[in-house]
Amino acid sequence: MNFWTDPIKLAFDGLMGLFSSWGMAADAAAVVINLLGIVGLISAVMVLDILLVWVERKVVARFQDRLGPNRVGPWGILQPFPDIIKLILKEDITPAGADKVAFNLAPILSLGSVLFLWAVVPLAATIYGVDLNVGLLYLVAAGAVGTLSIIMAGWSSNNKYALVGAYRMVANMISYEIPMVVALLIPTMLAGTMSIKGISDFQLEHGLFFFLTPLGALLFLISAIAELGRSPFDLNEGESEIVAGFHIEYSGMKFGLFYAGELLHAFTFGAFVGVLFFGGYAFPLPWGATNAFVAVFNVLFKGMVFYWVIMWVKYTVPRIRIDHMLAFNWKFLVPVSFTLLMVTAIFHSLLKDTGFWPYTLGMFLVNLIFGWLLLEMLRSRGRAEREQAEAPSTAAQAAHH
Amino acid sequence: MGAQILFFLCAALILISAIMVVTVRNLIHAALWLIATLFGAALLYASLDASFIAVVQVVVYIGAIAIMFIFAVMLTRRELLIKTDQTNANWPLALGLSAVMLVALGYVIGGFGVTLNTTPAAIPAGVDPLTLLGKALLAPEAYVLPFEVASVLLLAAMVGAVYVAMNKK
Amino acid sequence: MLNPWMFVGLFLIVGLLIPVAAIVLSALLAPRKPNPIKLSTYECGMETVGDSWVQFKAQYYVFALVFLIFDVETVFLFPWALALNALPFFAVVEGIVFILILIAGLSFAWRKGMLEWV
Amino acid sequence: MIPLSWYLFLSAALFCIGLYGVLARKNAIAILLGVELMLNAVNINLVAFWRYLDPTQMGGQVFAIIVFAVAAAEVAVGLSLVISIYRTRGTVVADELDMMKW
Repeated sequence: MNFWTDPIKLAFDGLMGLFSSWGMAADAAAVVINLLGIVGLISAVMVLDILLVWVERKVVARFQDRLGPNRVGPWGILQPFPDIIKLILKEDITPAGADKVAFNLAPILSLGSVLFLWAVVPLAATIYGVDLNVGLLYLVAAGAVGTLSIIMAGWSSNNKYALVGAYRMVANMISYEIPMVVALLIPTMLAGTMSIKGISDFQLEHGLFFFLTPLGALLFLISAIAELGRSPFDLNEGESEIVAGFHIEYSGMKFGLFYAGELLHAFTFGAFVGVLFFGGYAFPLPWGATNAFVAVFNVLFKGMVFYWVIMWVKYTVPRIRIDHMLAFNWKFLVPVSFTLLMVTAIFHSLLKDTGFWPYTLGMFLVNLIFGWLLLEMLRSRGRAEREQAEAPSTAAQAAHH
Repeated sequence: MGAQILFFLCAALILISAIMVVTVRNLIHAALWLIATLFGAALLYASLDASFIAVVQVVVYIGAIAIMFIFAVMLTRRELLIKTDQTNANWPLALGLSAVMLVALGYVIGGFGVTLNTTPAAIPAGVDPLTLLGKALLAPEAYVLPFEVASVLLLAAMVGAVYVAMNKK
Repeated sequence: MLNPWMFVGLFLIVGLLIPVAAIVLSALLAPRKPNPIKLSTYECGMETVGDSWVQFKAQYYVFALVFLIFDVETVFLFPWALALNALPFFAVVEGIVFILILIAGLSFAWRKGMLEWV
Repeated sequence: MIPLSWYLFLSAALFCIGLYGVLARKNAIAILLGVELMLNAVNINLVAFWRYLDPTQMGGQVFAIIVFAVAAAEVAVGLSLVISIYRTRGTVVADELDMMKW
């Protein structure tokens, strides 16, 4: 048992020895140690979350050609701490006519639903909360709790803007849940397991899933962005129409919880893209397979990369209208995702026994052809629509002359 | 001992929130209490090693069905503004009937006596119920027909529901 | 080791307690001076008219309905995807039949104009 | 350990609470909430029997899954009916829907 490969086991054994020397029963000691581990993991995630506030502000500033926070500490990295102190010290206002219990429960569930996800993230071969055999569905279930928290927040605020914002957000989240679940079905099928750690380990031997299903990875990323309610899918906070959306009535720490939850959610989905499609903890640095610390670095690094991609999209693309948002999902992403699932299932079953290279290349090629056909279809469809739209006007012009 | 405490906590959560579902006046609150009931049931399934059923309970019931209920309550909001009783005139009769039903069911279950197992059956080593479930759902000699029929049922439900909900006079 | 679901249960409890702790801390430290204007609903400085139970578009409900059906069906596909490697090619066909029935439902909804935001 | 009969008692109690909700509630949506409780009681039974009798026979879980599908279908159709009735009659009180008396 080596410190570099399995520090958790070492700590566990050390604490176990300590507790049993105090005369604690083995079962109780195991529960206490696990509890300590959970508190440690969640605290680490919350510290990461605080850092993300700074990252987000700094990156958006660069996108918009500003400097961003630069006063508190080097590069303004300590800026989140005064922010937190401010949030804690701010008066917390519960509007008159609000449904108190639901109003207070909503931000708790909102941040909680994101924290729950970290129970199943495999940070290293030996560092993970729990290896659930239904890990991917657990991810979807935590998302369901998040949806619930939003509708609770919108309804309990007793504010029309909040309610409309919540409806939009919920319509968005539930719609894009379908392509996301289908995108999750593809790694399940390829690896033959729903356990996230199992999928991570599987890629160690059989190559990155990105090469087997690049379109699946793209699909997951798009639906994750939509699920997060980030631009271009941020209809819940149209400043000109419904002000801040479902959390308009929240102030102080409760608003802070929604905000922290949103940032952490984005990073967590970034980490999931890395874990599910980009080789988990053993890529890009291959020592991650044996060295737990490198593995954690790998996971967080990929999480940051995809978090950056999500931010890049957010600060580049304008907001789309709700009918476009729903049409894009139901008329494009859902049919495409199901077709992709069927194609992947057929070719996976046909090719899986042909050896590593034919299988990988075949799957990649199938995805390329599928993507090309899709683009061609879109192009011809777009051309047809454009011609239809332009035809009457040219006719009218001809009549005019 | 720990398992029993867990069971009683789950049972208390399920039953208390179920009673709230059928008695509380505000229907949104009733839907939220329903979510608590369903979550308690999910905990129970997890404690019974039925992982898949437990997560599906959360995904389907809390993530979809409860949301549908909340949407439907909001659509028919006028009823919510009525501050009168939410129970109809027959409620004592309903209460009596339910109580009789409970006693009868309790009598029947108590009558089973020793024929019921007192401990869960052992899951053989190396057997993953999840994989078994997948195989059972797809094996022609097992449940492939119910699996496909469920799909047709849902299709029919969607067609019917859409037809009813969309009909514009 | 602990039963995985016991671990998840502990995780859920701790994961909820941390936001609760943040709110409690804020409640202890923050000032509290409510007045009627401060507690009024924020609607861009306008007087709030009526309650917030505005009748919303039935279209939200229709999308929720389509979502409900699709959610249930896609969740059922998980056991299929899971067991696919251990089963003959026939299982793939069964799954595809299932998905095609699903797509038939989607195209029906599309044809009926349910997926339009009117 | 927990005997199987405890689960059965729990599910019976849940079923009866749901039954009360179905019989006593005025609002059609509340009646559907009661039906959900009853369906859940059934599921608790199915899963408990699966676990206590033979976990290698997946019948219990498969039936539970079918119950999920039925519950979803019931909610979809039931709530659509309620909303349709609300649109035409302006009420969701089940007692007032007495047009088909004869």
